[in-house]
Amino acid sequence: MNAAGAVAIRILAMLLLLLVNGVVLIYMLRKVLGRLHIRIGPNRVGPFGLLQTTADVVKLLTKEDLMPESADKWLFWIAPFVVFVPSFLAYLPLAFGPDLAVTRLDTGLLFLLAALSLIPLGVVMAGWASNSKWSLVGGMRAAGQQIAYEVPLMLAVLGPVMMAGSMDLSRIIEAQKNLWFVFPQFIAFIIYIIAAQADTQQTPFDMSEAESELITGFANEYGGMRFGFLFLAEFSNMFIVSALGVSLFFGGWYVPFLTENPVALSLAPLIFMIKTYMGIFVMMWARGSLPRIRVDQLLAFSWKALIPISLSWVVIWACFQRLVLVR
Amino acid sequence: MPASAHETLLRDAAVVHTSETELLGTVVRLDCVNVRPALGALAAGGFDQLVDMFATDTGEAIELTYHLRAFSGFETLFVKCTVEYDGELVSVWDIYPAALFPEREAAELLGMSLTGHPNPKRLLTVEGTEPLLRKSVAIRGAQEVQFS
Amino acid sequence: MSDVRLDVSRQPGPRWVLPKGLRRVPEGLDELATEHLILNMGPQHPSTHGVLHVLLELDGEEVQAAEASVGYLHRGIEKLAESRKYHQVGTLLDRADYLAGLHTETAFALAVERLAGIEVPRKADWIRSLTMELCRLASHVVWAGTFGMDAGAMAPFLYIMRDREALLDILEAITGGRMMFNYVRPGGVFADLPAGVDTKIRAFLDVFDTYLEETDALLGGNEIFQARIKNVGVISRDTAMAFGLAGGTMRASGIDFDVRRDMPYAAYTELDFDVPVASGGDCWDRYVVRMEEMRQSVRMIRQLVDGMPEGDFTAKVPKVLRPPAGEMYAAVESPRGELGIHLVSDGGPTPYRMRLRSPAYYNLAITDEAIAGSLIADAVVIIGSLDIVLGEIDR
Amino acid sequence: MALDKLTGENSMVFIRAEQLLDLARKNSLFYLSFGIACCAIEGLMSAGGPRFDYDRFGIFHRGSPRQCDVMIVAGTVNKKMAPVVKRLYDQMPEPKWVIAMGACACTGGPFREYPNVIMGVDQVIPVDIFVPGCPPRPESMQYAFMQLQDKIAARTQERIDAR
Repeated sequence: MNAAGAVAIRILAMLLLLLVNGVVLIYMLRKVLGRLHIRIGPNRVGPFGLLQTTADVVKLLTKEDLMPESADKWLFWIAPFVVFVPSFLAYLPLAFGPDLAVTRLDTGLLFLLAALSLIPLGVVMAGWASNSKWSLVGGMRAAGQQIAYEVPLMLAVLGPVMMAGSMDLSRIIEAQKNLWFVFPQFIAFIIYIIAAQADTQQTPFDMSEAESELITGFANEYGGMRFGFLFLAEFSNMFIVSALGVSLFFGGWYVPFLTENPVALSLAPLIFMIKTYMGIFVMMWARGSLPRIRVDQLLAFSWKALIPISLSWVVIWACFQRLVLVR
Repeated sequence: MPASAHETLLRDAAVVHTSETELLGTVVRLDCVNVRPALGALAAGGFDQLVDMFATDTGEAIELTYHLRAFSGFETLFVKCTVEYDGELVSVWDIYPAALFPEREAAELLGMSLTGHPNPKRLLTVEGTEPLLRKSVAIRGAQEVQFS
Repeated sequence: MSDVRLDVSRQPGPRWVLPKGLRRVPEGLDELATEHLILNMGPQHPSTHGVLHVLLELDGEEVQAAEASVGYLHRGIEKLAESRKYHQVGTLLDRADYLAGLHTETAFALAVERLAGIEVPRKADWIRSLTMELCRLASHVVWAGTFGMDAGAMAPFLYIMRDREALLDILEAITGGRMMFNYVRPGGVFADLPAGVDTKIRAFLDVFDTYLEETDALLGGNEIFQARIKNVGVISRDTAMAFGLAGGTMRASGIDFDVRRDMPYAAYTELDFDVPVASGGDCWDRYVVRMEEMRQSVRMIRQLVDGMPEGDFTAKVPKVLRPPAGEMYAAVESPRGELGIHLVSDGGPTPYRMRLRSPAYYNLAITDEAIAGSLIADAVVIIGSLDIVLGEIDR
Repeated sequence: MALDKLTGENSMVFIRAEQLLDLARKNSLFYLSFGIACCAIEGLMSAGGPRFDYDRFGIFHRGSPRQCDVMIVAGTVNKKMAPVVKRLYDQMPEPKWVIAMGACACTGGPFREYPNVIMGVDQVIPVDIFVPGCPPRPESMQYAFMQLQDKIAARTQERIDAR
């Protein structure tokens, strides 16, 4: 098989992973929220309600495709894809195993962050194109929030990058063979959690969606499968944030004390996925219990607390590494 | 606050009124042109709160009731005045802002014109609704309900 | 933010001129031609607690002016009461304040009894107080849950729904209905307490104590929630007084008034309870006051169950009541505040005029004062903190 | 056999496919979180709460009418509200269903005599399921949703029978 074919298969596999992930995560969210809220969650459609999300997706696909008359047609049409495609692109450099990634980029991390930063563009487009005031407020919030949290996110990932000496995600994971970066880089990890969730509009930072304030925010005028895409992108972002966190701080596919074990290594993708899903569970937990922060508090927190802390952490760690570790 | 404090207040403000004690409590009756000076004097004299304001169709005219309360001693006072049908309801919102909503409601549901109010729109119903609380406006009868 | 706080004495400020906002261009910025955004919040909005419609004038995210528009649920309770016999009015009143129907019923029953001179047996008074306090709990937990939901917290809402179901079970055992009770009639109550309900209530209260603290910890113990509601929507004492606020909203602004204590009715003279009062007047104070009210309710329910007297549950009342001509005002402390019934009788079998003084109606009038100057997110929280029920606002 | 029974909308393949899609539709009914009056507490809040839990059936609430399949009219509709209800209904994408919950939405209920109240929401928008009660208990709403599911499933069955 030629190289192009291999790449195509890999990309298709990744697309499949994204879709399956979305379906599974929505089911998981409803079940986890159900348990957190002393309910049961879906259990009627298929065994244990497993087919619930499938039914949802099929239903959304067959809904009427509405476009508001006064909407900016072209932008309205393209916005869900502008949200969805970067989210898919961000899957590409993820390393699921020692040699298992769609593409192994030397600057994989940079590519991933660049892709992530495109998502709010689509959100702003959706908000603007809908010609609804609620959507517009949602879109504008997304823009402001993204500008504020892009910087701490970049600075937070610098710590692991400095330790690994590479921006290749596989290398970063390999560098954590003996020590997960979460221990030396604990401050960076905390900053990462907050910044990454805020950057991808996850609860409790889902300012652009804010159900109790803006109804569904930027997605207000979207119905049918366009809404499905926006929804899917949200869950795919959740996966990316968690997967990136696992790669940067929790040793990727490595299990502690079993780093050389061939069985553990052969199960690398599985371990990676389990860790990622544990991260997602924590995010859902927060989603189920925390109130939402107010938008001005959110921005103030970034500019006044998060950026100074992350900046000084980078300086401190750089000095420490240069002067103490690498002599 | 002594029980007859309102008498003193109203006399000082030179408001013509009659005051009597009924089952309801102390009721002050006055002319509708005197409502603003009377309420102004009462508000300045310690009747802190307008508990309620509403209108009743008596069959001949519309009776406005202002229910006042003084929190020192929990003194209650009912100020009543009569307005003609389609008459003029003079707003007292600058004396008691609490009257902002009930005045709009009274004006639309009993068919009065509201003057001196900063936002004299309808409150509860849409344009063109008849004054529903008037006795002359009938509710739907059994026939109408049954066969609609 | 600080200029929002009202320095209101008796003199009307420019802020009170409704709808002073809703002007398109802010003064002094003509050459920039910036426009204010007029946003319709409601009638279909998850956080307006029904069908409230608030017109927001926005400058960016900051609310410049707000105008509450009601009437989407106006269904003529006052008018229809004029064609109902005295025993039938309760049916309508249940649907006025649908979260706490018993309070509205009791207010009407009190007005009729005082007008007709009916002596109510002591046990009926106690049963009324007991059911009303249970009903207050059921209403307050919904408020706590929806308030949390306004701030974005989902979990407390579902937790309080569990407690509410338990409360409704008890109320259903006593009255026969989950929400529309029609239980308190002029002269007493409709039926005696069922056997064994006291053990049921005691068992519930024991669990509810922990549940209440849990809800309080989830909401009030959460730093995000505190940051959201502290110093938001400040209503000064004078403003509260001038706008005729009621209940928890009024007590949070420092006015120490509770109908149960100051104009006693039912069994409240014989009960031992405190009236929580705060002075700040912000959303946090309203939260604290209502949470404390729930604890006091629990305390009262314990006393009521323990000291339930023996005797008749209703006085002898004719089938068709004809109170003498006259007027009467009776008030109860509903979960939202002073709920009064002003009854005008002409001696006939139906009321001549019935006026429902609804507390949420007056609380809602403060919207513009409290919201102007805050953010959209605050506006949602402030409306939530006022604890409005559209049924009794529109009547 | 006429040609239109083999191809086009009345062909067996088409109807069977539609049947499959209806299976998905009936199991994923998103309702508009739009409570008008008292019924909203029972039909939307209690029924979505821990004891009754709509989510088990795949019934979930959405705030925006664009993403909804079912509209529960939970309460009295008056003349001021009717245009809003109509507009919200129009904003929902097809296929859509309406449940009139409670006596007020069915007929005007206890308030039907008041001239400002509309006697039943069916005078404004088409209604699929009427739920009596004032207010109906959450169990009745669950039953209403089951009836709605049956109704959705019956559509294709009727077409098969009509062939």
